[in-house]
Amino acid sequence: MPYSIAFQDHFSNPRNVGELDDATHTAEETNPVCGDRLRLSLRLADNRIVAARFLAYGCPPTLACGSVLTEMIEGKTVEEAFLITRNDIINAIGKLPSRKSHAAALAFEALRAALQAK
Amino acid sequence: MPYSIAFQDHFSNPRNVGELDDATHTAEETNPVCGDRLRLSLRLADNRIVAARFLAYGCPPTLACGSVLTEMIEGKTVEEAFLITRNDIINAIGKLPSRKSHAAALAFEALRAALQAK
Amino acid sequence: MTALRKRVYMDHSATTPVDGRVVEAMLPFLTQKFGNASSVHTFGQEARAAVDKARREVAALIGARHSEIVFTSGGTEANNLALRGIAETAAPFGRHLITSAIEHPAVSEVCDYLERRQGWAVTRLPVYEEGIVRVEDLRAVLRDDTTLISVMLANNEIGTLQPVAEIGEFVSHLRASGRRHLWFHTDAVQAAGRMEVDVEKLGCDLLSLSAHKLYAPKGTGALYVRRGVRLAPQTFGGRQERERRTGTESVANIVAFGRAAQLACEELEARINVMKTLLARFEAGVTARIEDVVFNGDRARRLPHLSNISFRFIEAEGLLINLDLQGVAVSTGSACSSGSLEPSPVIRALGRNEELARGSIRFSLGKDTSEEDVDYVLEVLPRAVQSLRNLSPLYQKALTERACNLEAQTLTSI
Amino acid sequence: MTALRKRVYMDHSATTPVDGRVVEAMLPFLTQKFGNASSVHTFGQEARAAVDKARREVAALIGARHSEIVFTSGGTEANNLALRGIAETAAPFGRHLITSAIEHPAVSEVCDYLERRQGWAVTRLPVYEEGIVRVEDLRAVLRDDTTLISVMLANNEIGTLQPVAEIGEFVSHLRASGRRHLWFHTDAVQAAGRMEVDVEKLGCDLLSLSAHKLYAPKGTGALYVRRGVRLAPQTFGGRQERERRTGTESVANIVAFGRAAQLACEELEARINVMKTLLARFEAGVTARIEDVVFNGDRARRLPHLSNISFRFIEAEGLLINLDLQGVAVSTGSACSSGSLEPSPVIRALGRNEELARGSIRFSLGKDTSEEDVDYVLEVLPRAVQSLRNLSPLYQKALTERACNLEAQTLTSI
Ligand SMILES: Cc1ncc(COP(=O)(O)O)c(C=O)c1O
Ligand SMILES: Cc1ncc(COP(=O)(O)O)c(C=O)c1O
Ligand code: FES
Ligand code: FES
Repeated sequence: MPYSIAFQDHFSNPRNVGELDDATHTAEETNPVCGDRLRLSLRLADNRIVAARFLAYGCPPTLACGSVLTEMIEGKTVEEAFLITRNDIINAIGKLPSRKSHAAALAFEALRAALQAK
Repeated sequence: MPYSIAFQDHFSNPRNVGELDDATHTAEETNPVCGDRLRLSLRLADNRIVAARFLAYGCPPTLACGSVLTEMIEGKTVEEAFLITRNDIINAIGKLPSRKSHAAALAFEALRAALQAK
Repeated sequence: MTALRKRVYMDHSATTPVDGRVVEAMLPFLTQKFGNASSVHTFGQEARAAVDKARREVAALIGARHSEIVFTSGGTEANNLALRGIAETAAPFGRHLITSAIEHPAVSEVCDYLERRQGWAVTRLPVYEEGIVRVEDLRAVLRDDTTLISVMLANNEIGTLQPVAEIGEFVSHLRASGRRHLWFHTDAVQAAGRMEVDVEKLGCDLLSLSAHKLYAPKGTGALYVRRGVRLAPQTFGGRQERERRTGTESVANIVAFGRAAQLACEELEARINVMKTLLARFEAGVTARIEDVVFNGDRARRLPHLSNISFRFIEAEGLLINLDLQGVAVSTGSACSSGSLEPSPVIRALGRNEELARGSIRFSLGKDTSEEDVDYVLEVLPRAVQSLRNLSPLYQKALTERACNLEAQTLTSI
Repeated sequence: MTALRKRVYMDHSATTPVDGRVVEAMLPFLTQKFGNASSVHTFGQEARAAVDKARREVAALIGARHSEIVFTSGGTEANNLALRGIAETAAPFGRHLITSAIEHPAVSEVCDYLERRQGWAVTRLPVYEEGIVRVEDLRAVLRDDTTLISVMLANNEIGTLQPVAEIGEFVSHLRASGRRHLWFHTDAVQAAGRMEVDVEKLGCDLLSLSAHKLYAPKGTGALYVRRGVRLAPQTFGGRQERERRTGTESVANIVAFGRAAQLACEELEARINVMKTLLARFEAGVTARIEDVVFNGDRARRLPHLSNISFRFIEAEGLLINLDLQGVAVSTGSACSSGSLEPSPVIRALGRNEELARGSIRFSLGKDTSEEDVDYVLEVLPRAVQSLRNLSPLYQKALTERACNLEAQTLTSI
């Protein structure tokens, strides 16, 4: 198993799977090279992310990054969420093989897109 | 061990080693390619080989062929000795690796040379 | 999940465990009879005799003469040696070669190299939805300067059998009509030990084998080179293997390969029966329990042990990891191309779209796979697929669409 | 000769038995942890981790980084890969290579091939009576288009050490003065495990190793490739070994190689001491008991385990067979050139005449050779030599001549 314990945990028991019926912000990003997809739906209230859900299609890192991202952002303000970097996501998942680090980039882009979506 | 039992026997216990003090016919042949040598000394009496001795320098087949040859010819008439072929020598020693069959040729030539020597 | 988690190995096309009887055969050649087979003394001759015995055993597996077997460091080297060795001999007579679109990289990448660096023209035959080349295509693309044909006997990802005997027959006809400079190689690495392989019936000039697909250790293989075929050696420095392949013989591994070949011969029918029965059980179970699956490759003309299945809406590596966490070992594409981002070129060659190509998993059974193993996989696989689908935006979209269609249908049918 | 004949193996330069501890280390990777190191699942990752561990162990043996080790199918492939891989990279910058006159065929025959087929000019440095190249000769023959130097660390037939560190230093000087396209390879197959080998001290860019000279199985080796050196791969089809060498990794053998390297590191000093002491005993015994012997190769600058001795008036193969019949295994020249009719080119390169070249035997001790073994050989060897001399016309002639000389001397001295 090339992946960390944290990774395996998120992969085996993904958090916040699905879609929010009452989402205020949603976005679906696709990596044009490998075709991986991440769909994020958020409910914002008082400038704060009060709920987050994800759906993902692609390699294990993409799935795990989706899961960890929703955990990272729930409860954060929009400004705090904007401060999250690709590396924060990688660290939260406990390092990725370098050829898979673009999975964290996809999660990052999906978050930006969702936050900026109307 | 790539060699037959008969071969090993002749190689380990070579017969008729040495030189006859009272030889009537002697010859020493050298293979010009590999440099192996076979020296044969015979005592002929009444057209019959009554004693044969050999010395040899070279690969094991040359040594063994020398030994087996002296055994084959002792007691034979000159005419009988002339009938001996390379293959007879090889058979007596129990087959040789093909790249070494020229050792039997050396023994054969030494016999011819000795019989024709004066 | 208990502490002693069940482990089921369903990746026998990647490699196989070494058979206990094979280990037993090879052990003495590590510690007691450890001579170098090129040494003249008794230690060396013991090793030489063992290598020769193994050569006869491997030859017997494919109906060849022992002098036609060249031991190599594996299937990869056998393929490289075959193609590069013949290419060197053949080049003066023409530089066109024909191969299939679904060869193992150890063939296809040598072809690429010959094309890119050595001035060869390469024609890659299509395999259609069934994953099998057509002899009429081969006839059609044959050129005056075609000197080399390389088509595998059985594919490593989808298990389909290629019409090698028919190609061999075609090559014989060409020869009979005076064509002298044409050589035919087949990669039988996946086929050997899983179906009858007979070089006479196949009519090939060269054939590659790998020991580790036959319950012998990794790092040993063989190339069959038909008597009279001149192969240019690709390494130098030693008189081993009649100067066709140099280097101190891997005696213990070669002995193991021989013993494994012998067992494969003896037990072939029994092994095929076991694998066929279990594969049928497996495939029936998958069909019954999982929706939206596509079986890849011809349903009839294929190896008895391998199932390649595309699971819609999900990506194979996630499924592989999920199954692995539950003790089940399977693979995506060929082991050696794992790590690439590209979906399997073999599945793409069948005309499957990218989603199906990315969602394909190879299950490959072995001679010691049990019904219990299959049933365990049938228990965990549907759950694994479902949990990944629950995550998949593609699946959610499909569900929504289907619900709409259903509604629409219900509406129209009123 | 009793039924349980004593057997003494004195041919450790040809190959060594696998150490029991090495067998123990490798066995689990045949039957339980049998995965393909390229597989993503747990079976594969176990194998991958084991290969990586072995890579670190082999790297440690020679003071290299693990990423600089490329596993191969043996020393022969390592040499071929080094020379052909660099030749491909180097050719655009110049096609002159310098090597020694006493390289193993796996180097010398690749050089011959490059000369004959690839347009390279090859300079073979002489080794003089001591069997050692001189750095001043190398300096003298260096050309502007010299791009490759290959000089072995220790010779396999006579055990002499070559001035590799000095050559490495010279190469560094050239680099420091702006020469960029020059690569230096050394074949350390015989040296490793018998002397300290450190790529930094040697200053080489590439270095070859073979597992079976180190108490690991035959059929595995390694090439050290200094970081930054671009080697053109010589086989295709797989992503293994960072694409420098393809083919499914021979996991069990690689694990064995790693363990053997580790043991060689730990026990190096002790092994050297044992072998040196026993070799001295052996050589003293030979000198005391047998006349007309010539020791080949420099007496000081050599490996601790090897004695190459020419016995005048007799031919080595006969002696080898005679000894073998008494259970003693030795060799003439290198195992891989046995079977040729030519007397050893290495001994000829020392300037010895044909008789001495044909009469040379290599005795090579191992880490487990005992005093008893040496004494047994000292018991049977003099008899064996004498019985062959008794057969030899050259010896009889010499005896006669000596008798005459003695008589003549006696006459003159009256
Ligand atoms: C069809 C095919 N050819 C060649 C090979 C390569 O053989 P090896 O693993 O012995 O290098 C494989 C194994 O992966 C294979 O499946
Ligand atoms: C100096 C030297 N180089 C290379 C080799 C070849 O190594 P291998 O036997 O692993 O092919 C040998 C072994 O015979 C050797 O002694
Ligand atoms: S393969 Fe590209 S993010 Fe997964
Ligand atoms: S090597 Fe020529 S006869 Fe012995």
